[in-house]
Amino acid sequence: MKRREFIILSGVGATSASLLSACGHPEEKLIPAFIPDEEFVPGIDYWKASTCGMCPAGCGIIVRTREHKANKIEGNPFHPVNRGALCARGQAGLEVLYNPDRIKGPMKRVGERGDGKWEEISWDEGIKMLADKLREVDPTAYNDQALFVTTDSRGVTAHVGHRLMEACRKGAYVVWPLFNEVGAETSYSTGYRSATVFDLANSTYLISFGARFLETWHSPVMYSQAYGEFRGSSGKTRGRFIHVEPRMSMTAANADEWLAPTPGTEYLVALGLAQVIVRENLYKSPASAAFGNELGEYAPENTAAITDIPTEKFIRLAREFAKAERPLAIGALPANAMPAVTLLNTLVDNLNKKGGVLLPSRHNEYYGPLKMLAPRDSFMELSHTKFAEARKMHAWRVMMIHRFNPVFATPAIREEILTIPFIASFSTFMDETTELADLVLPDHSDLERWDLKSSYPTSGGMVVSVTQPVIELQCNTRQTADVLLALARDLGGEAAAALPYESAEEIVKKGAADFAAHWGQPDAETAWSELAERGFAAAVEEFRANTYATKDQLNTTLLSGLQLKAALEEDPDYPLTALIYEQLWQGDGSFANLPALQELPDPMTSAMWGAWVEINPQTAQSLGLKDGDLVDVQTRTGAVRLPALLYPGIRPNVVAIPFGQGHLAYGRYANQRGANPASLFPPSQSGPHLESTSRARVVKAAGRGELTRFGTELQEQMEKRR
Amino acid sequence: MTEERKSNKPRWAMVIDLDRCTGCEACVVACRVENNIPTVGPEEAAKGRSINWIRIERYFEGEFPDLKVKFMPVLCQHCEEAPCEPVCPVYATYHTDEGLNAQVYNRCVGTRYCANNCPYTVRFFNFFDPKWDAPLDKALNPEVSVRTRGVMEKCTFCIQRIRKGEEKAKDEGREVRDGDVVPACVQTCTTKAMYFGNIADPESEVSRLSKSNRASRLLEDLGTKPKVIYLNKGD
Amino acid sequence: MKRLTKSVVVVCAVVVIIGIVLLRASGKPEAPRQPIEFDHWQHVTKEEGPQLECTFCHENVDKSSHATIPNIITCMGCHESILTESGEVQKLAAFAERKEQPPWRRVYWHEPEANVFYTHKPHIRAGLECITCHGKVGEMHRVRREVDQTMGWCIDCHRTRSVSIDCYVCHR
Amino acid sequence: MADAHIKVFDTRREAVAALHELQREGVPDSSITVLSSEPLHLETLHPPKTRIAGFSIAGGVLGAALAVLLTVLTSRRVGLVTGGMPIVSPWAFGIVVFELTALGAILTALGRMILEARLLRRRPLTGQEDAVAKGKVVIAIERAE
Amino acid sequence: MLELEWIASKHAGRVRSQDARAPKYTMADKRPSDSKINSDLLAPVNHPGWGWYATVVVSGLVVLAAVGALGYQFTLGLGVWGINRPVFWALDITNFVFWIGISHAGTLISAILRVTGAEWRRPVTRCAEAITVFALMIGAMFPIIHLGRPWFFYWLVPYPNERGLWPNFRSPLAWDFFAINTYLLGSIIYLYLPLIPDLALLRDKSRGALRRIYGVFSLGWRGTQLQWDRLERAVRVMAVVIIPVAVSVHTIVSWDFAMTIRPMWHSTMFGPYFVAGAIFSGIAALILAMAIIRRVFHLEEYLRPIHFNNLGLLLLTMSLIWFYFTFGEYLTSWYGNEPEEMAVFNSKISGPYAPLFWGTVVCCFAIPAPMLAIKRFRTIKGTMIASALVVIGMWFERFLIIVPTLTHPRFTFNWGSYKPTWVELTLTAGTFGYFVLLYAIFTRLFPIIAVWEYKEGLPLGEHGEPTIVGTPDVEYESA
Repeated sequence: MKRREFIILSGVGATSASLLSACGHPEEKLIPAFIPDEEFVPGIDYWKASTCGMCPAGCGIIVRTREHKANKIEGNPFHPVNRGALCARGQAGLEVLYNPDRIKGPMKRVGERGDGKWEEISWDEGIKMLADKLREVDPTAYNDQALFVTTDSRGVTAHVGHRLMEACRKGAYVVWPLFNEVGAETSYSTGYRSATVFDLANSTYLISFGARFLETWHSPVMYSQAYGEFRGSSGKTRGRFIHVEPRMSMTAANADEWLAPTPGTEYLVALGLAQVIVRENLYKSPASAAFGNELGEYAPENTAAITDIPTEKFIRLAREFAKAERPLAIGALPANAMPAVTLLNTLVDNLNKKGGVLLPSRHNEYYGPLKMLAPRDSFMELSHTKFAEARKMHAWRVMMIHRFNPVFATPAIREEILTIPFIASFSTFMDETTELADLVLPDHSDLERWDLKSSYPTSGGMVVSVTQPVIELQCNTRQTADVLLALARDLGGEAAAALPYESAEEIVKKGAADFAAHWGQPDAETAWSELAERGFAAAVEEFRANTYATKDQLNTTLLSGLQLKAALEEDPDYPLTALIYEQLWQGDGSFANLPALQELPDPMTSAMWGAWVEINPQTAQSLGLKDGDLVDVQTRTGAVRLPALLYPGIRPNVVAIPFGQGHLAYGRYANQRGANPASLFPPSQSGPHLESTSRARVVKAAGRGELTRFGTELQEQMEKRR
Repeated sequence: MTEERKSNKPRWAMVIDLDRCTGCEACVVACRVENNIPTVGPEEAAKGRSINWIRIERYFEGEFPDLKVKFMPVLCQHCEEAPCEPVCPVYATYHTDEGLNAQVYNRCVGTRYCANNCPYTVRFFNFFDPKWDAPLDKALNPEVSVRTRGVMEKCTFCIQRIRKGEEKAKDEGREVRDGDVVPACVQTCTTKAMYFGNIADPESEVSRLSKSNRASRLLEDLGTKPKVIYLNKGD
Repeated sequence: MKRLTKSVVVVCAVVVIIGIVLLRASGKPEAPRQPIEFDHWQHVTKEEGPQLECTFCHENVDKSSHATIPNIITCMGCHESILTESGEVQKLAAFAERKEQPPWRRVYWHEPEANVFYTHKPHIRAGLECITCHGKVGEMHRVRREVDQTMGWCIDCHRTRSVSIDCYVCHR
Repeated sequence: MADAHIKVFDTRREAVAALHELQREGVPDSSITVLSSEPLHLETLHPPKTRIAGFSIAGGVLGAALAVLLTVLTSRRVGLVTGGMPIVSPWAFGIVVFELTALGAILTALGRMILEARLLRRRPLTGQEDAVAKGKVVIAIERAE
Repeated sequence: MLELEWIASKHAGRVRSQDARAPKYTMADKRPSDSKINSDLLAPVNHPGWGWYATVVVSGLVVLAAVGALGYQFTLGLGVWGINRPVFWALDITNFVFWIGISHAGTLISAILRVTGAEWRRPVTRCAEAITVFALMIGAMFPIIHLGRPWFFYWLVPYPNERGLWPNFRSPLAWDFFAINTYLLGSIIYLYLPLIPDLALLRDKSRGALRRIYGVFSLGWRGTQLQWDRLERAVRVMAVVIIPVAVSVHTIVSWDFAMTIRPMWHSTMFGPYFVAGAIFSGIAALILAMAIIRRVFHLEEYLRPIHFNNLGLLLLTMSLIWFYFTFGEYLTSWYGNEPEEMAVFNSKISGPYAPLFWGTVVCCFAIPAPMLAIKRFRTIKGTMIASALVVIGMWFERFLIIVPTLTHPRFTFNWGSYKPTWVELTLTAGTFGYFVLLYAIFTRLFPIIAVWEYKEGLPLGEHGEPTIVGTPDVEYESA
């Protein structure tokens, strides 16, 4: 079968001189991965363009293969998002493909849920099984009975998934937002899922409110490159960068000035700055004058005590910001706090200006009739509280989980999930949720599958990137979209009608054709071959005008729902504040099974192979803690036991825990490593969500924890400094 | 002793702009993947035996809240007067005509003397045989040796990529020019903070940058003449 | 007396050690038995034969690091029609039928622990004859390793042709 | 030594006395052999001049020469690539030269001593070893016929 | 008879002058009978006693354990040691330096004593030279053991090979190779030469196969005055040559460190510093060995307080010199106050290594120096205690020279720490076991006190009458 397939595929795509020179390897041809045997030359590298699936940013990659083995991933030098660069996560992509703990084929549960007894089954069997369960869904029932949960709101899966769920009545297509998606819709978003672009590269003064754009925010590689230019590109003055965050993240570490307010009061800092700007008439947009009153209460004099940022600092920064040539404010704050950031940008009037905030127009239209990007209304967004509530009203009978691991993200809802009679998992790995599944239909890895997605838009325009197989299948897996199509065929009726495709590949090609047509490239064939070979297609963006023209609008949309308060009310038993944060290296925990990332020293702490609690040396001293001591971090919701890590880059009386470790499954590299801080927080907060904060206390536990560092213990260095 | 050196050969050098480096460590992983660097696992890592040919050194200055951080990517500096070279009793580490500080794995007997004499601590030792859980070994780069136990290893400036670049130049019948050779770390750098090229060629980007007033080298006073040039933070 | 026996023992030990060393050196089979008795002589030298160039079959020698053993498709290109009745060719056909490559056995290679990264390309560019390193394969019936490709052998050639003997030329 | 006359003395004193007596009687030193279990340091019986010291110096010189050959010449001859770094460095090589010089001196001294002391020669022992071992002194006189 | 009397009396004067030469260190004025000396000094060889067997068994077991550990290490790799990055050297090199240091006991000391003609050396020299050879053998093992790929150790040897490769004589390790081998060879010869007459003695006192073997090694020694003369000359030449070699060996060992550019290694005075330390520890080891031998083999009459007293004084001197060097070394680091140096310095003075450091100072100076300075404590027991302390102290001193520097590279980010594993500890124990074992075997095969040298130092005391053997006619001739 493979050989034949090779030959068919080899027709697709031609070699490209341009990309050749880019790779800088003369004898290497950039061609589709599957080389027909008569063309295949051992000892020669073949490069294949695709898209990185390690985060939603959608960077373009080229994969080096030789003798039918992929041995390196590099950034696609022509891809507008990453222009050849690639982050640590993307570089480790091969360890997903070749991970020893991948699920080798479809399986069904034998024995009790979660006791890990499985029986290998055929694909037809598996699909049949799931189809039957879906048939059981009772159309007359009052509400949803089937549920398709994914983190993937775009691309083929979304397209097929939500259509299928629509078709089989009473089905819901659910997107569970990842860290990375959070804050993607700032309060600018106007109905469609259109992410805002921030023109970092050209701005000269940047204030970031907890937006870790160098690590995890939106499109880290794109913004990293922008940061590079922001710092010093020829003919531009070195930009100044202020970062506001209670814990010094890597992004904060690169700031010229780091402000560490009380956790949860970042927006007050923003408003304080705004107030100063208004009262000193430093604003640029005429409409801003009348803010005086609304902002009055947020005057730094009032907020300084809460935010713990000295007033004069407010005033200084406000002036610098307002007087800067091209100021820009970005933020990753809870939705109700984001307006504060927006306000700053509005005051300095940088909307759709060079080095300002760029609002792309509604680009879901670009997809033409295919609607590759599932429109917002066609699926519901679910967070952890919502899930619990929804569970109460919906009698869900079938749950399908794809590329998401809610049981790890929110251990608290494990029971809720267990009440669902039938769970089918499409996971590539045996994660905590899949362990509870009744049926496992493993998906391809990103280097084996077909997809067409919009990457995170760039200041240049929006980009559609193609994901295509770079290598033969490693296991007996099947792309979820294909499974769903098969499912539709099996169900027949509406479902079949709604999804008249053979395969994901076909959808991708059709989507590409539509996209091309939309941008005046009628010849689908050439359009596709270009796309397949370059790995992406770019569309020039036209940015729309400022949505916030008048003061009233601002008034209503922005300042409503803000009130002056500290983030968390005092709690005598729990004097400290605990917060969790996402690392670039562990993500939402789905990279904990990649040894390369496990052994990658965290740049701030240089710790690896585990989790830890970051404590300010002063706080540690007052608690009598030494670096590496085992401590219990307790909140009203739960407790975790981790080694303490004395970290000078965090507010006193605040402790921070990286998210992503503490798996209870998920393969040899991730399992039983560190602890999962999610349990510290009520379901409403925890999991891959905006960094949660909670009142906490730290109790010294017996013994010393396993705190492995690549670099020297910070303590020694601090001693040296003294 | 340098006057004996052949002039026509390139002198490979690297420039790292500390103002752009964010410490994102993409280079570290890129290097690991490109050069078949094994992950030693938690137990060995805890013993301080993990291998990173390039690493991000992080230094704190000051105390909360006025805390400053300095990131410094450190790899083999490929010193012109490398302290590690003369101490090797078997010429396993030596200077090539291209000014690279070579480490020949199958000549190395593992005295570890070179590592002790390296002021930058960029040399790594294989305490055990490396192992990759199948099928992770499929991702090994066929252009790079897998080092056995008992030998030293370190950054090679991606010698395999240098050779490829030179091959390309030969094929096109010309001298190697800027951009022909791009080590994995430089290729992936997310902020374009790293540059690589022939410092003997006055037109090359690296020699241009190496003349910048921000340019400095690590432990210059030791007289090791490193060929990795750092551009200090500007403002 | 005692000394005599002692010396005898020593001599024996030395002999054994040398023997082991030699055995390890010649660990590779001289002329491995191939799945199909392919006869180079017939293809290359024989007057009434096709008298093929080496590169006719080993086509990638100037592109790749490997000279590459020809794909069975190449073989069948001719043997679809030629000498179809010969037993060996029928073996070949059988392989082709099963869409398999014959499991040819290598005659020249470096052990991985030698860390050698040999590429044919530059040597072809330098205008080396195949026979310099592989012997008169064309005159052999079953290919036999004639040249003992030790490191010394490589280095001598590099020295005489004043090619760099930098370790990094071959080892990485 | 059929025609040797052998006397065994209990004490050195007697032996010494007897020896002098013999010398007085004009028995040539060359025909007198005095065996003892310890050096007697006889002022009268002078052994011929030794050249051990001289030889060991010569040996040292030889060792040095060899060392220079070994280090400098071979290193040049093998000519490994060092990218212009020195392959021969006098200071460092001097150390090797020094060691081999000493080695040469030691070995030649040993050899010369064995030679001059007429060791390693298959020759019938006088049969008085036990006496010597007991600490007695044996004086043997070879008849000068 | 009368004649002989007459001859004797006639030459009495000269004989008396020879008497005058007799030193006072040996056992008093009265000379014991040769048979007594022989039986005393050959006692260990003939009937060692149960203590000897016990020692052999115990030390043998320790050695076996070490061999096991070694096999484990060779099969799995150096990872079984505690070494890591940046501490690439630890106990392996510590033991190397320590044992090479111990090896300076014999050859150097006995050579110096010989050259200076110190009469009291006589019962001491062989103990010392034996120590040298064995300590050296043990020390020289480590450069091989500690290799990542020990089976390729011969690549350090310059031998023409097919690969056209050659060792790098610029490397201090290559210097080590030459220095240690020279010293080892020299020491063995230097031990062997004075052994020849005793071998002959053993030959004559033993029967059968043993006699033949001793015969072979005694090179047909007869004891002619010519042979005595040549032997003593050769030994003197050796002594002169071996002294600079011995000095060079430990200097080069120190250069393994001094040639690097590591803080607190890169020191010009490391050469003399190490040599002093070596002699220091060597003497201590010698005193210990002598004391034990004395007790075990009942050689009280031969190894007398005076020897321990003199060696004790030497030890005192070396202790002072060692302290002087150490002080100078650390003072310069401290005064220079370079951050990199201070990092290492502090870690020793006040940091994690402080206990070891101060322990070392106490063991090598604070206790021994005053103890040895006071005559009342310079007894056998006293010197023994001091020596034991010194040996321990010097081992830790070696450790302290190596590890703290390695744990503190120039960039603080790379600072490390070191904890030995059971393998390293077993190997270390093994070296001591091996030393004891070798030494015990040596005492079983050869007289540990040079019989002839001892006798040479005795006064020509008078006793017994001459018994005339041989053909009577000769008798009448001379009559």
